[in-house]
Amino acid sequence: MTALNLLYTDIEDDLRATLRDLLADLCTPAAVSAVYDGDRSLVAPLWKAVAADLGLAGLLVPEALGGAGASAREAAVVLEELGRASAPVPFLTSAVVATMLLLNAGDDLLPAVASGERTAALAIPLSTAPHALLAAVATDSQQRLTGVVTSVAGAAEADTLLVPASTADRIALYAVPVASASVAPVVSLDMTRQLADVTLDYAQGRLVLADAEPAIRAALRAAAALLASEQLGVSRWCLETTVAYLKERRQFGRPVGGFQALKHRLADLYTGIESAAAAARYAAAALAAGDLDLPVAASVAKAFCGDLAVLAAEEAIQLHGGIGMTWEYPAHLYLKRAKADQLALGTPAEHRAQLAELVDLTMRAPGA
Amino acid sequence: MTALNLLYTDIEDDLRATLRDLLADLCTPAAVSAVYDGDRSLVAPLWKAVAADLGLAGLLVPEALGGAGASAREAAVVLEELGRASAPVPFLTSAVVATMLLLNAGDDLLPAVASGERTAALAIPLSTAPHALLAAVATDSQQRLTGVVTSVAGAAEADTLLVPASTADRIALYAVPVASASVAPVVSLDMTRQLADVTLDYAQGRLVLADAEPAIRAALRAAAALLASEQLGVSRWCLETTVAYLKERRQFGRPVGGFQALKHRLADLYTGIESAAAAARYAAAALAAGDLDLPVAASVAKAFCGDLAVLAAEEAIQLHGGIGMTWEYPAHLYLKRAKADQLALGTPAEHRAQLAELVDLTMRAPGA
Amino acid sequence: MALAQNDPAGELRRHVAAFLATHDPATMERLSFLRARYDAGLAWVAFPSGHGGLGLPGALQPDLDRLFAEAGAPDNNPRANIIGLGMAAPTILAFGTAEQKERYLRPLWTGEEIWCQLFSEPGAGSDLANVATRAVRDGDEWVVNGQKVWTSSAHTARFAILVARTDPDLPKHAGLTYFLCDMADPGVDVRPLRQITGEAEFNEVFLTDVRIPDAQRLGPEGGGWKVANATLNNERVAIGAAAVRESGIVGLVASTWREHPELRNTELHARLLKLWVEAEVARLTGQRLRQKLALGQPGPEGSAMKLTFARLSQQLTGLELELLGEEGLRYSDWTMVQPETVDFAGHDAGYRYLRAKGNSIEGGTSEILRNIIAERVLGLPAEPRVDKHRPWRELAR
Amino acid sequence: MALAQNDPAGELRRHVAAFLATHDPATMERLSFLRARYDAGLAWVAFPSGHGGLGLPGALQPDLDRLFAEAGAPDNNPRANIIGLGMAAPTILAFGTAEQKERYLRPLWTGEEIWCQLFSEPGAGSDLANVATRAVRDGDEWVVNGQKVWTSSAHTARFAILVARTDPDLPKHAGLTYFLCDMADPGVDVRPLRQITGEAEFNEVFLTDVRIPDAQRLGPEGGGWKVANATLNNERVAIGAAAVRESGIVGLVASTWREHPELRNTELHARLLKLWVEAEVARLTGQRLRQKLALGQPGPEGSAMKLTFARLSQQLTGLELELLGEEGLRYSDWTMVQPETVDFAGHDAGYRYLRAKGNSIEGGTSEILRNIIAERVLGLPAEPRVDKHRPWRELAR
Repeated sequence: MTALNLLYTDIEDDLRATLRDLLADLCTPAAVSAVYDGDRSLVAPLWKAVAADLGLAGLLVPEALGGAGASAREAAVVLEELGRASAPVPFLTSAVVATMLLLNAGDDLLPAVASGERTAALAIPLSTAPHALLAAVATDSQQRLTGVVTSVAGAAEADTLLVPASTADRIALYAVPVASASVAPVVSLDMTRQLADVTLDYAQGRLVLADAEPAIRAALRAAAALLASEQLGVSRWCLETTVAYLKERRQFGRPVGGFQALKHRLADLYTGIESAAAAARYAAAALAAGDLDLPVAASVAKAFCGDLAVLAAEEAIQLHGGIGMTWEYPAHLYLKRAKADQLALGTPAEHRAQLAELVDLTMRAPGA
Repeated sequence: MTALNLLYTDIEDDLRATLRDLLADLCTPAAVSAVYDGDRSLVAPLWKAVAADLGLAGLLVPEALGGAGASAREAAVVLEELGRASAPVPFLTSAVVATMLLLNAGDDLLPAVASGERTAALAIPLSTAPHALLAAVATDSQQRLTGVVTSVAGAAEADTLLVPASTADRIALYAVPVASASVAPVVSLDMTRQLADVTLDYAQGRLVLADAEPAIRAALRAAAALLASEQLGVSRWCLETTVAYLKERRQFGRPVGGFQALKHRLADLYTGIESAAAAARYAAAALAAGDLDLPVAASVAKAFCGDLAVLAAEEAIQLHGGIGMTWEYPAHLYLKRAKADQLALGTPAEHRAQLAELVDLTMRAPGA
Repeated sequence: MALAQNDPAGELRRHVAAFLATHDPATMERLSFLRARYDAGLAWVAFPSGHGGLGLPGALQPDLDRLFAEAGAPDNNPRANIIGLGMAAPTILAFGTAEQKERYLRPLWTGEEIWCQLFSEPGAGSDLANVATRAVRDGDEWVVNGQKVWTSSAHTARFAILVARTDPDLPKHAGLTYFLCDMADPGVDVRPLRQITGEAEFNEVFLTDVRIPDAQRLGPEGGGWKVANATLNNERVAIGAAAVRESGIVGLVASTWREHPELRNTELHARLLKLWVEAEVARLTGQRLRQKLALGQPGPEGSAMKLTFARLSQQLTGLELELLGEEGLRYSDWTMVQPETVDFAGHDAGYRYLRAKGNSIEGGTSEILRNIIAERVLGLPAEPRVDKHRPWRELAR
Repeated sequence: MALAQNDPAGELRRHVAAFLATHDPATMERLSFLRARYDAGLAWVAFPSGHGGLGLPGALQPDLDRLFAEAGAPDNNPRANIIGLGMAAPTILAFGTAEQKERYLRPLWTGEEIWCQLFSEPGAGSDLANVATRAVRDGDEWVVNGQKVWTSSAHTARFAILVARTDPDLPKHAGLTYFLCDMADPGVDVRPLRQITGEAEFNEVFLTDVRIPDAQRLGPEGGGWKVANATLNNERVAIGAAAVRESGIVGLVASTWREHPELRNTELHARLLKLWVEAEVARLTGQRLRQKLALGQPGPEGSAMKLTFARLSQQLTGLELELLGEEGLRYSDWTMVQPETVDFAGHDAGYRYLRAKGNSIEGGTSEILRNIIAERVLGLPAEPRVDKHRPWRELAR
């Protein structure tokens, strides 16, 4: 348990710097805010720049298969930066979840997804925890799929949907072109990861994995482990922005940041964020290393960082005062992202309940 | 729900003033602290002064039966003051719990207990919640009682024990002279309400109530409702003492009480104590009025005030700094009392679980 | 008459009965009825005779309103004029001239004239005394220039209570004056201020050469700080707690729990119960506060009440979203609209969560309220102040 | 040699093997063995040659200790000399003269001489720079008078690190000097200080005309504040986190949960899991901090670590009592004893609960640590200070 490196490597620092520069240029708060009013003109060019130009769509794909051959550690750094910029791109859904499934299946679609040419999404409600009951549509003998999957993230940006479907005794995974499905965007709490309801009506699927449940759970677990890094990025933006604002903002003739009650709350937030960094790094490192402790690491990170990011965003709003409540100032984007991230891929409460099973701290009597 | 008076009446204010004066004279922190080292010379004279001289042993007993004919509201004020002084007297166990049981039974022992001449205690673990499983000893056909009851409060000060004992299909209540029982004092977290283990070995009992369970539960519920007022008194001592200390204590050339982070914590504590006052007063008023809402009122008050008193005592220790950790300074007496009170008569967690049943917020599905 | 003095509730009942005997709400035109009710002293029970009241204890107001409601009488739509009724009216009563009270109080109470509040500025939030909006004397008038923010109802209001700086050479608290500002003045420019929920519940108000007659000054020149504080104290006391168990947000969350067994989880159960207890205790605390106020024991507990209310509304709405899970990820509508009133129950859980964030900022931040409790109630030393005695003009901003 | 430089762990292993080849722990007398180990540079791996070390990375210390433990070698009983090893030694190394290092470090490391710390005073707790203990020069000696408090191991210590005021006419931080004080001096009076648990883990130390040779001054006259801060920084870094999951208090509470199904309750379950997660994250945070330190990236995160440690130990012990219920109402023993070491696991839950209250006070209160983080890490403005530049003598106390 002790050998994993919890720091950032030089390569990871370089990746962060490159991505942060790009996001500072392209992903302005005003452009992000516009997606709430239905102006999604930011999304496609930004995703192209991230996925194809920087090559991050193929981060987790081996070089032999056209990818960058990096690990979950680098993907975590990408998510930190995407969280920090509240960037509305389908990296988690396509470059992590869908890519892991395609890798698992050795599917032919992989190179196109890895290059950023195509974008894929797993058709499952964003709220699904890795250990929860999996939603699956119905299938018939001709691999035609019928059913509704609500609140799917990444579907609106995808050209291929990976759809779990019930067969006789298991869950299979099918690829369905979006053109064969009805994808209805949903007004979402976090419009930077907008959801869609997917309806399939005898849609023709192509079998990707016949026994897909383990792979789907592994992909969701990886996503939960890495979402903790996005939550860390959100938290860092909130702390840094609030500290900077409070150094400038004056009330009662003094910088507000000099008032001790606020200083202590920011110190506590800093303490929480340093802790979140350790949890998120450990989850990413355990995922990258294929460590057996991953289920614990992922649930610990998702539970801790999920609550912490919400706290960070709530403190940012409160300590900004009125300005933090305005549409014009970007703090609201982070509150919405933090709260939605907390609910995504299993709430902290669900992950702690799962930890009770993993570490033998259940409510049940032993042997019950 | 709205008609009950949540303020203090003039009579209650007078009672408080009288008792506070007496406690200031007799119940010094040094004398209280000495009980932890086995010097209990304070206890008997203090109890005589409170019970007999001030007549508080008979507070809840009608005047016709030799008591003061007051209500639970006045008993609550007494407990506030006893909590505030961390006074080691068996008021709750004898003048509330045992007295209510004797009143219920119309027992001949009542006048002696009401006058303070005799002291009684219910032989049940102090930790027992009003709705919990009741401990009961065994009985034989000749009303001889056999069994052990652990962690009984008030037993060491009592001359009569009221002992729940199992009969064929119910729980009966017997009176047993302490001389017939073995009462072994226990080293307790709160030595100002020291516990004892009671062992009965074919002890001859006198039947007080044949079907005693409803009366025992009612007495425990009353005790829980009123213990909230003791917890309020503990909380108020903690806040007032800490505020006074921090106005005097200087560090960095300023009174420590001027540092904003501490001011905000004390403001939050004040807010909590004002809330606790409303909860405790409501529970006392509901008890006094025989209001049907008493079960909710008692559990709300015991849960809220129990946690609040612990917070108040913990903040008092922390904000005093090192001096709060010393044996010499009285703060430790209040931490021990607050923590023991939290565990007494059902923890906050147990009372909240009970509330879930009372207000239809259980984990179970409806109808399950 | 000794009997009447000892039985104000009975006296009130008799007054209402006598009024209703000659004014039938079923047949009278609404506004005529309301005006007559005001003139009969049955508007604000605690206001003096001649200004809509009878000088009876304020605790009787709920009785009064209930008697009229039971008679099927129209009300004055109080939710549309919260600032007017809760803040402007008591301040005008306390500080206004006879002419001002005569002119403003009746149409305010009947709802004919809506009021708003022009206090906060971008540079004067918690530090309200720092207002930079200038009012310069010009004959019998004042000429006002500046920018105000967080103004609810500015787009529907006929008048505003306004604090402006009349002497920048005095220390910050001393150079302020309080005015009654006509919102129809051509120099008043109201712009909606969109907030976190997508709505624009508040406005920014730009004041450009707005002219206010000196007769609309409330209180003395330079006395604005004292008058404004009276207004704010009314605001904080007005935030009462609910009288009925499980009213408000806790009831919404409890209903969700009861109606959706499939969403339950032991951790959320524990958190719900803890908050349920705290909400019930807050309800009791509000009742106790009202009992104190009815006995004329007003205290600064209103600040504590508001602190608790803000914390609970935030924690409960946050919990509700975690309970809802997938449904919590969805939102009703981000379209910008200008609502007339704040309505937590009429929106989805996401809206409630976001809107509740304002509860600890509007009407005095929780941080300011903690300062007030620490200093005024507990008597702890005030913060070191560098800005209290120097001319406002010289302060760094 | 390039190989050795790139493989310090290998180099260390070779040194240890060579030492053990000529020093058999099974046959050597304990003290002789420890002295030889020190002289071989195998005591503190990061200390320089000649002072018990080899100048290798400090991250190798656990390896070094493990190698000796595996060889069955006696250790230096570090728990009996925590102040000496953790605070006095690095400060003497950093600020001591060659003679001082030569005289003190070896017997300190071997445990022949125990050290204690005479910093805190009744009037100088968080505000350490406010110490009033006076040291007055008298020829080649200093004469010290004053009262110290919160001194652990004072009754077993041979020496103390001491901060005293040598010039009251200078501002408070400037008039302090740091000394190495002989606890055998007849003017040193050690009295046990009983605390909340009933024990006397600490002492009060009264200094009456204690004479300290100037050769035992550490650092320059008036330089005591800088030296003392170096000591305190060592203290805070020394409070590390556990390397193994569920070690420490969380493991005790988890065991109680597992072994007592009859005590379980959904609320306590939720709280236990939340704290379990936080304790696991604290463990990882400690690991990450050690990895940073090993790379020479020390930061003020030690303060954050200590904050978390104190909060968790308090919340977990409080929860444990609630879980235990009836058993939590009982206590082991209030008798005053003077323990040699702090041992949470060896006592009952009530003791742990009470003792943990000190975790947020000793070694820098949590409030002071938050100030440090806010000002030194986040760069927020310092508190307004009135006491920094005036002569100490003139300050109100």
